[in-house]
Amino acid sequence: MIDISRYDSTFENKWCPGCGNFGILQAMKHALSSLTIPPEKVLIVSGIGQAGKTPHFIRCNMFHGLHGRALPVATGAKVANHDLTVLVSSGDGDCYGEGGNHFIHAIRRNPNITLLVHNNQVYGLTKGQASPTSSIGMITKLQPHGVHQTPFNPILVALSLGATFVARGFSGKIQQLSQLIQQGIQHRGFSIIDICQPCVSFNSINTYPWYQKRIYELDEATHNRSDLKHAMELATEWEERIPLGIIYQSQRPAFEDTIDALKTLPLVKQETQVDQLRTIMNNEHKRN
Amino acid sequence: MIDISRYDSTFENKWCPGCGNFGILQAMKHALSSLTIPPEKVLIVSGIGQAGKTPHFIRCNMFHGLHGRALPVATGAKVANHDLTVLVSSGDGDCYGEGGNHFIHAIRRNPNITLLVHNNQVYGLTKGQASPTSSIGMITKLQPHGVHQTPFNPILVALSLGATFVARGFSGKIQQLSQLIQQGIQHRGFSIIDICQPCVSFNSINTYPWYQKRIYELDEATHNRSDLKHAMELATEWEERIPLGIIYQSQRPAFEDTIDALKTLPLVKQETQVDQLRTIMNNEHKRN
Amino acid sequence: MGIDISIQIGGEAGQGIQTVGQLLSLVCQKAGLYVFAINDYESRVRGGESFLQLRIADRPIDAPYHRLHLLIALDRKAYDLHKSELDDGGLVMIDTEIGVEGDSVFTLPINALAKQAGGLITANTVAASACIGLLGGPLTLLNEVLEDLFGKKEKSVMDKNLMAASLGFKAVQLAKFQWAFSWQEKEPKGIMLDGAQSIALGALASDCRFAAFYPMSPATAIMSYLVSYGQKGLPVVVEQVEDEIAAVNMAIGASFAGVRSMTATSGGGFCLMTEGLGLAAISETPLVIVNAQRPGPATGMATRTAQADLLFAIYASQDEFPRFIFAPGTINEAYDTMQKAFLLSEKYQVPSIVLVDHFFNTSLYIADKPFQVPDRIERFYVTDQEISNPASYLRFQVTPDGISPRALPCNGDALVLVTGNEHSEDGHNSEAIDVRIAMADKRMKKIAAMTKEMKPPESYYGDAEMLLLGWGSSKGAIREAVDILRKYGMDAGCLHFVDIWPFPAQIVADMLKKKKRIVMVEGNMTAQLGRIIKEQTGIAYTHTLLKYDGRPFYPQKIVDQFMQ
Amino acid sequence: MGIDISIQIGGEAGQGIQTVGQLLSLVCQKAGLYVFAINDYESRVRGGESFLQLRIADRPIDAPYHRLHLLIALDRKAYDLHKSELDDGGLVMIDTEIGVEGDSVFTLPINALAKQAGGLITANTVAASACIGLLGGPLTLLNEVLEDLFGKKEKSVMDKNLMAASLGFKAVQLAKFQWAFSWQEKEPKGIMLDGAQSIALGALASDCRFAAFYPMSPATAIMSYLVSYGQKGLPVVVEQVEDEIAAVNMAIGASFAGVRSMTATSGGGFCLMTEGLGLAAISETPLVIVNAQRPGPATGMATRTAQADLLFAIYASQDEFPRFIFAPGTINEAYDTMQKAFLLSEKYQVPSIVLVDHFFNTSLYIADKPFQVPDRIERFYVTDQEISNPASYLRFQVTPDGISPRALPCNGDALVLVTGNEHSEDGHNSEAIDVRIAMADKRMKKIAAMTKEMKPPESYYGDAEMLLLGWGSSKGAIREAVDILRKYGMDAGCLHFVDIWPFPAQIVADMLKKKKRIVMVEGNMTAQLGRIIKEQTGIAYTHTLLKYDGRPFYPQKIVDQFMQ
Ligand SMILES: Cc1ncc(C[n+]2csc(CCOP(=O)(O)OP(=O)(O)O)c2C)c(N)n1
Ligand SMILES: Cc1ncc(C[n+]2csc(CCOP(=O)(O)OP(=O)(O)O)c2C)c(N)n1
Ligand code: SF4
Ligand code: SF4
Ligand SMILES: [Mg+2]
Ligand SMILES: [Mg+2]
Repeated sequence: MIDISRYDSTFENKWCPGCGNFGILQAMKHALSSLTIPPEKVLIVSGIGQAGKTPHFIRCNMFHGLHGRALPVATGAKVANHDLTVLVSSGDGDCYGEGGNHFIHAIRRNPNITLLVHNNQVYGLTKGQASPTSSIGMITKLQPHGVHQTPFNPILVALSLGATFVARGFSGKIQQLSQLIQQGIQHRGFSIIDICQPCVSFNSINTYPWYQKRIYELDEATHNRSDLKHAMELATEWEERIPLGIIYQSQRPAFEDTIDALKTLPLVKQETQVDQLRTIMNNEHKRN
Repeated sequence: MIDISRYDSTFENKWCPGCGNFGILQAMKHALSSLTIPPEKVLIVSGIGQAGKTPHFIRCNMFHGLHGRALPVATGAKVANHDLTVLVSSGDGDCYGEGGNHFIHAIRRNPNITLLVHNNQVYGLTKGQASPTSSIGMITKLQPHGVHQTPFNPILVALSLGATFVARGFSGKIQQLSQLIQQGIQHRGFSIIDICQPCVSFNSINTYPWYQKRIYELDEATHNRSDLKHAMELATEWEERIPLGIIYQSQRPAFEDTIDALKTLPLVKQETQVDQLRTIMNNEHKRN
Repeated sequence: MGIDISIQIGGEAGQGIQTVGQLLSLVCQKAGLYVFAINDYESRVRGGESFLQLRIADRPIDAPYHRLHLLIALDRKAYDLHKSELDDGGLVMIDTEIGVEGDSVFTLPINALAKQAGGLITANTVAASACIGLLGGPLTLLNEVLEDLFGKKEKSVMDKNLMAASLGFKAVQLAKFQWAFSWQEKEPKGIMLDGAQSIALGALASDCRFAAFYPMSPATAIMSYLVSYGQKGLPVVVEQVEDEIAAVNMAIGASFAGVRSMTATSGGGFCLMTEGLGLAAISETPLVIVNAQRPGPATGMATRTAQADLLFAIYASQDEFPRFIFAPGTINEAYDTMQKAFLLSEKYQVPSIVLVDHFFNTSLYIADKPFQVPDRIERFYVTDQEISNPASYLRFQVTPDGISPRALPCNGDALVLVTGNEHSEDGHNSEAIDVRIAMADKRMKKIAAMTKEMKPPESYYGDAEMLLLGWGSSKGAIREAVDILRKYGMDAGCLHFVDIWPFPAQIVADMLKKKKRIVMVEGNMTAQLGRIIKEQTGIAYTHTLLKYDGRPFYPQKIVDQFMQ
Repeated sequence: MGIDISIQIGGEAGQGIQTVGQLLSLVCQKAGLYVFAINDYESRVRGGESFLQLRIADRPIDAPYHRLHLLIALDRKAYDLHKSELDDGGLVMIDTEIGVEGDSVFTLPINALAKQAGGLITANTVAASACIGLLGGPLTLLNEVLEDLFGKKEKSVMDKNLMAASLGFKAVQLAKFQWAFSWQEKEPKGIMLDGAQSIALGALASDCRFAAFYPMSPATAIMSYLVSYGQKGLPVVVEQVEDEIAAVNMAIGASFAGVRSMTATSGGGFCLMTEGLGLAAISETPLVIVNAQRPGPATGMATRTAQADLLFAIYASQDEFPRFIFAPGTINEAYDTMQKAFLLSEKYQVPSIVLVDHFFNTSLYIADKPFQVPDRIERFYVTDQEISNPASYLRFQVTPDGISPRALPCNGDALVLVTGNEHSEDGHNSEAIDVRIAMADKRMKKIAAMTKEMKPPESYYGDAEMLLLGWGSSKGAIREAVDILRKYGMDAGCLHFVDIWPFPAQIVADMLKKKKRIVMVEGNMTAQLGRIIKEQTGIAYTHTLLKYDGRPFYPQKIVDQFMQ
């Protein structure tokens, strides 16, 4: 356990008072401190959005990149140095909208990264447009007739793509969320934590009380995490009940584990193979 | 029934002899002729790849656009003129790789378009790299250790996104494929037909015999298309048995049906609202 | 010198800056004054420091003022941050509760008066009314504005606001403000809009029927206006899509099928559209892209302004093709330019890019000309009747001017074949040498006629020996700087570019010949327009006056820099 | 005049063009001759018309020849298409079965001989061997090459091929070929590689450890080589990803974490990377992007060549930032340039873009210098020991030269904070005016030192009164054109640019002063380099010699156009 204040950033927090993001931030700090991963071993990668600002507010290494593109950056960093604990802070627009393609393929690739999606079902930073997870009928300035598109179900989609760790948290349940983040970090492979996060400024549907009425925690004792079919059923719960916890977990080689060159030291720590390079160049001479 | 030769293109076909694409082409012509949709009412949109060349080889309107971007083009064209029957010819790389994000969101948007994915589980035109649907272990020049990523399961992903018409065809079963295309066109909403298509030049795993051994047709009489759970089970069949047919179908408003401005004539046929525009400009004066 | 007063309202995001600004500007507009306002805020939703600077004058103004005559500080921070910007004799109006004192501080129990009027919510009305009072304005006009805004709501709302207005007004009766002036009853000078709105209205007046977008500041507001005007019975569909790549391709699809289409974005989104730009070009599909610039690189500063994407816009996308690039400087120009962009894009079957910026989109202007709607929209496509043999229609027929008659799909017997690959006249892919050359030549051939469509830069004292050159949103500031310089006795003038590409090289060369000083005034670090001029005309600018701090140009600051 | 022979093998894709070409070029290389080959094929997998043109000479050559001395027609179509390109006295070698007759036709029962040797599969060996025979070459060398290629396979394979070689050789014993020459035993002049390979080797010699890519012609081959060399025990990871956006961002992520990283693509893919390019720039993360150009716009011609993305590369991405742009002209230059691109990208913490093209990537060259591997790779980051106080490490510290000491994450106590937004020295977002100006200035300040790193254009008879100017892959053709022009008695020379951006303006201006004719020889329609020179130096080119048909430059054709 590391003193949690070591993760405190001195940078001014810019979220709205009451925003669900504060709970997520707290859970992240708690999880890292519980796992005793010091700030310098952690890299938080994010895209653009309110969620994307997260790494400014927690003291770790940070790469705050482009809107929608956190996952490729995170994957590249992890390949280069797998000693890093890599977390990704993304928004529902960032991860399922602009970054949808990377979400799909990161799941297929299964890098050893933990993805936290701050899912407030709205575009927060750009002031309230519908996001891929907005409910049908949600009215915004840009969607005055209400949203018509079927909401993106990240849990179900992740399962359908063969994700190895799929969980849901709630920013109002910091303790449980911290547990999920810890288990996500410990999972060898890509861990996805979709987090219900009330946006007090732009989402008047999915509010704290709305969630409080619906959420329930999966019983760790009875819930069989490796049952994909059941997980898919749980994934469809939403309007009435919202399950929290690790919905599904399985094992297959993480991306880094499939790469020969990473079997020993992290890529960044390996020696330059000058002799090997010379051999290659000379062989080219001989081959010819 | 329109004479099928009316769909014949005089442009030289550039596919390899024996390519599965020929069967798909034949099925498309057959389907259009059976539904008596004349060439001038049809628009075929495609991306880049061998599949993307399809509209050159069938006499209809054609928009052969960018790699991965056929679906947005098709959606735009359909919104502009919903009198057009819009088909999309795409490849597995085109649709699930480069174009993955559009695939996801087209499903959510549900435009009245029929998508044919020529799924040869390889990048054909660029000469044999792995595609998102390549089997684990498939060896290529660029994947000499074999593919490690979990193959993209288009049927399951489509179902998890709320797709309203999900089918699988086989380019070797032209008659059935034509039926699927016809039903896809008649379906009001986004119809997805993933087509098993042998690539004789670059895919030595998923060959005609490989498919022949595994495919079976869903029994139209007994298969309940509206059973999503069952559909999801069918979607996971692959290595042993591969179901062909309409795996799932449901109804919700098509994209165009949710738009007030499209209730009457196609957008392109409507009059310019000069008076209305003047009123708006004058109101601005008054409002101020 | 007439009336020229700058009033700044500063405070946290969410404190009511906009409301005070709106009340004041509407009153002034009603009084027949010119108003101009800029909005300054951080990329966050709550908190931070924002301000609105309202400038009021009796002559057209399109630029902010570098000093403040009145600062309405809604919190202490606003006072601390901006007090140094006060002009001699300027006042700070601030709530007594905040406890600031000083010579130029005018305290007022704003919140207390608001409570008296019926609730804290009316504090903005108190502040606005006090401000009108200080300016010597009539309370009646404010009451009218309140009536316009709240007339349709519950009566109590209206009553409280009227009460607040009256209390605020009375509270300053004895106060003295050096810039108070006598208000005359005049007609409004024109409608009051922000830049984004003028772009949206221009698009609608072009009969734009489809817009696809992905939200991005400062472009989203354009789409927001399109959506709300679209509700008023217009045949226009606006769709928010998954990313900018979808946006540009969807717009191309709709345009291909025959409706005028557009998208709007900012830098990063424009990057993602560059491949689509090339697709529009080779498929010769009309397309209008609005790039609302903000500082970069990458995400840069999301709520700040810049003019640094000009060269990128000119050269974006692989290989070469003709395109139009416009950069309007006022809302009337923007309204007209959008129509020109749509018209020419369709006439020449090339993409049009309209460059605006954060400053332009978010500033409030008075339109000095009414927004006219044409009786008829000229369209540029052919029907079967106009094609000699629809069965053998060639979408990319080689013609003397490079423009091929464009048929629409599903509009007759002619089949329309289009590809993003190089192609022969019939639209099928072709890699043949002669075909490639013919098609490349055909596309580039359009440039000659396109160049003739380009309006020369607008000259203001263009005969002067020293010229300031600018483009886009800095127009108002540069012209005003010229006025000041001339008052100082300098022989200065300016040229302002709206129609930038294809570059009207000959005309510009003539206008620049034998100038003593050519000063590029641009919102970037490398004088992008200056570099184009050099490359296109061989004439080198002599000085630069560049700004890349994310903030707009101020006339007097241009002058001061110029004098150095 | 020495040896200079062009041999073209034409036929359908899949007919063995590559094999014949490979056998011939290996034999010639072994004989100490220079060889150069271009590959011409359609964007399809089977069928269509392809050819390989092999040029053999006794002096270095890096360009194809405009006429054919020997045409090996593998089918009738190849004969019909190319017979007109035969030089006076040139021969067509064609299978008797095809039934073509004529003066310059030399028929040979290729397939029959192959069957005799043991199977149709040896037809390519028959053809190659006959060709060697016609050229007066020794059969022994071909046998050696066959041994190199098939020595490790079943003995029967080898035997059949040796037999085929002998049959083919005998069959032409009596034939006369005007360009036959006497072969001397010499050492190979150097290794034989295609352009893509030299790029890959250059990357590896730079200790590039991560490459992410999405397949796109003609860039894929680079990745293909990286993958196969990577297998040989190098610490390099090459990942095929979902799209080009992922590719560039993944490379940035890996580079941020400390390994040298790259990606390679072509036009459309480069478009999709432009946003990432800006991210690398503002986050000051080293990054190498290879853009292997092909004709556009959009998909254009996937298997053809062009040099039309130069201006796009210079101005790609919103706002302004320094970048390096290189365009090597030979494989030795490419090998060296990749190392320079990596080194400077890391040294200055700016992106490097390397422009090659289809012609370069797919052509076969002889390297005239060996590929040296440095003893040590110079790296440019700091560790805790070198930072005075790691706890307060500032990633974007403002320094006199604009380069901030770069620490790596997870490499000590220093935390590394990076963002694609504008930021203060500590890496946190900032929108403050002074911070913005300081950071923008800091980035741009690097340009001065970067410019000094730029090698001047290579001059070849640079004192001549007429200069041809080019960049990238046309180097060989232009130099050869100069040779021819000089033989014609003209005072011609050339300058070839590899290091293009930041533009070494002063040096170039000096080199171009008082030239009578400055002729831009470029693979585009608007003389992009010429326009840069004009903008940067004020010196205007006088003529252009532009090619945009998707095919490479031929020296004699440059000369012919020049003479007009
Ligand atoms: C390429 C690009 N497109 C658009 C934007 C504008 N943008 C910034 S944040 C954002 C969406 C934010 O929504 P979400 O990801 O849900 O995050 P939240 O703010 O809700 O946490 C958008 C569209 C951008 N920065 N870059
Ligand atoms: C932006 C972009 N990236 C890459 C390419 C190169 N490219 C052309 S086709 C293709 C993949 C083809 O695979 P698939 O979509 O499965 O179609 P197939 O050829 O197998 O039918 C690729 C990567 C391109 N044209 N554009
Ligand atoms: S806008 Fe919503 S998501 Fe963003 S900080 Fe405010 S409450 Fe949080
Ligand atoms: S490469 Fe494969 S997919 Fe392409 S045409 Fe040939 S067989 Fe068909
Ligand atoms: Mg969100
Ligand atoms: Mg494929």
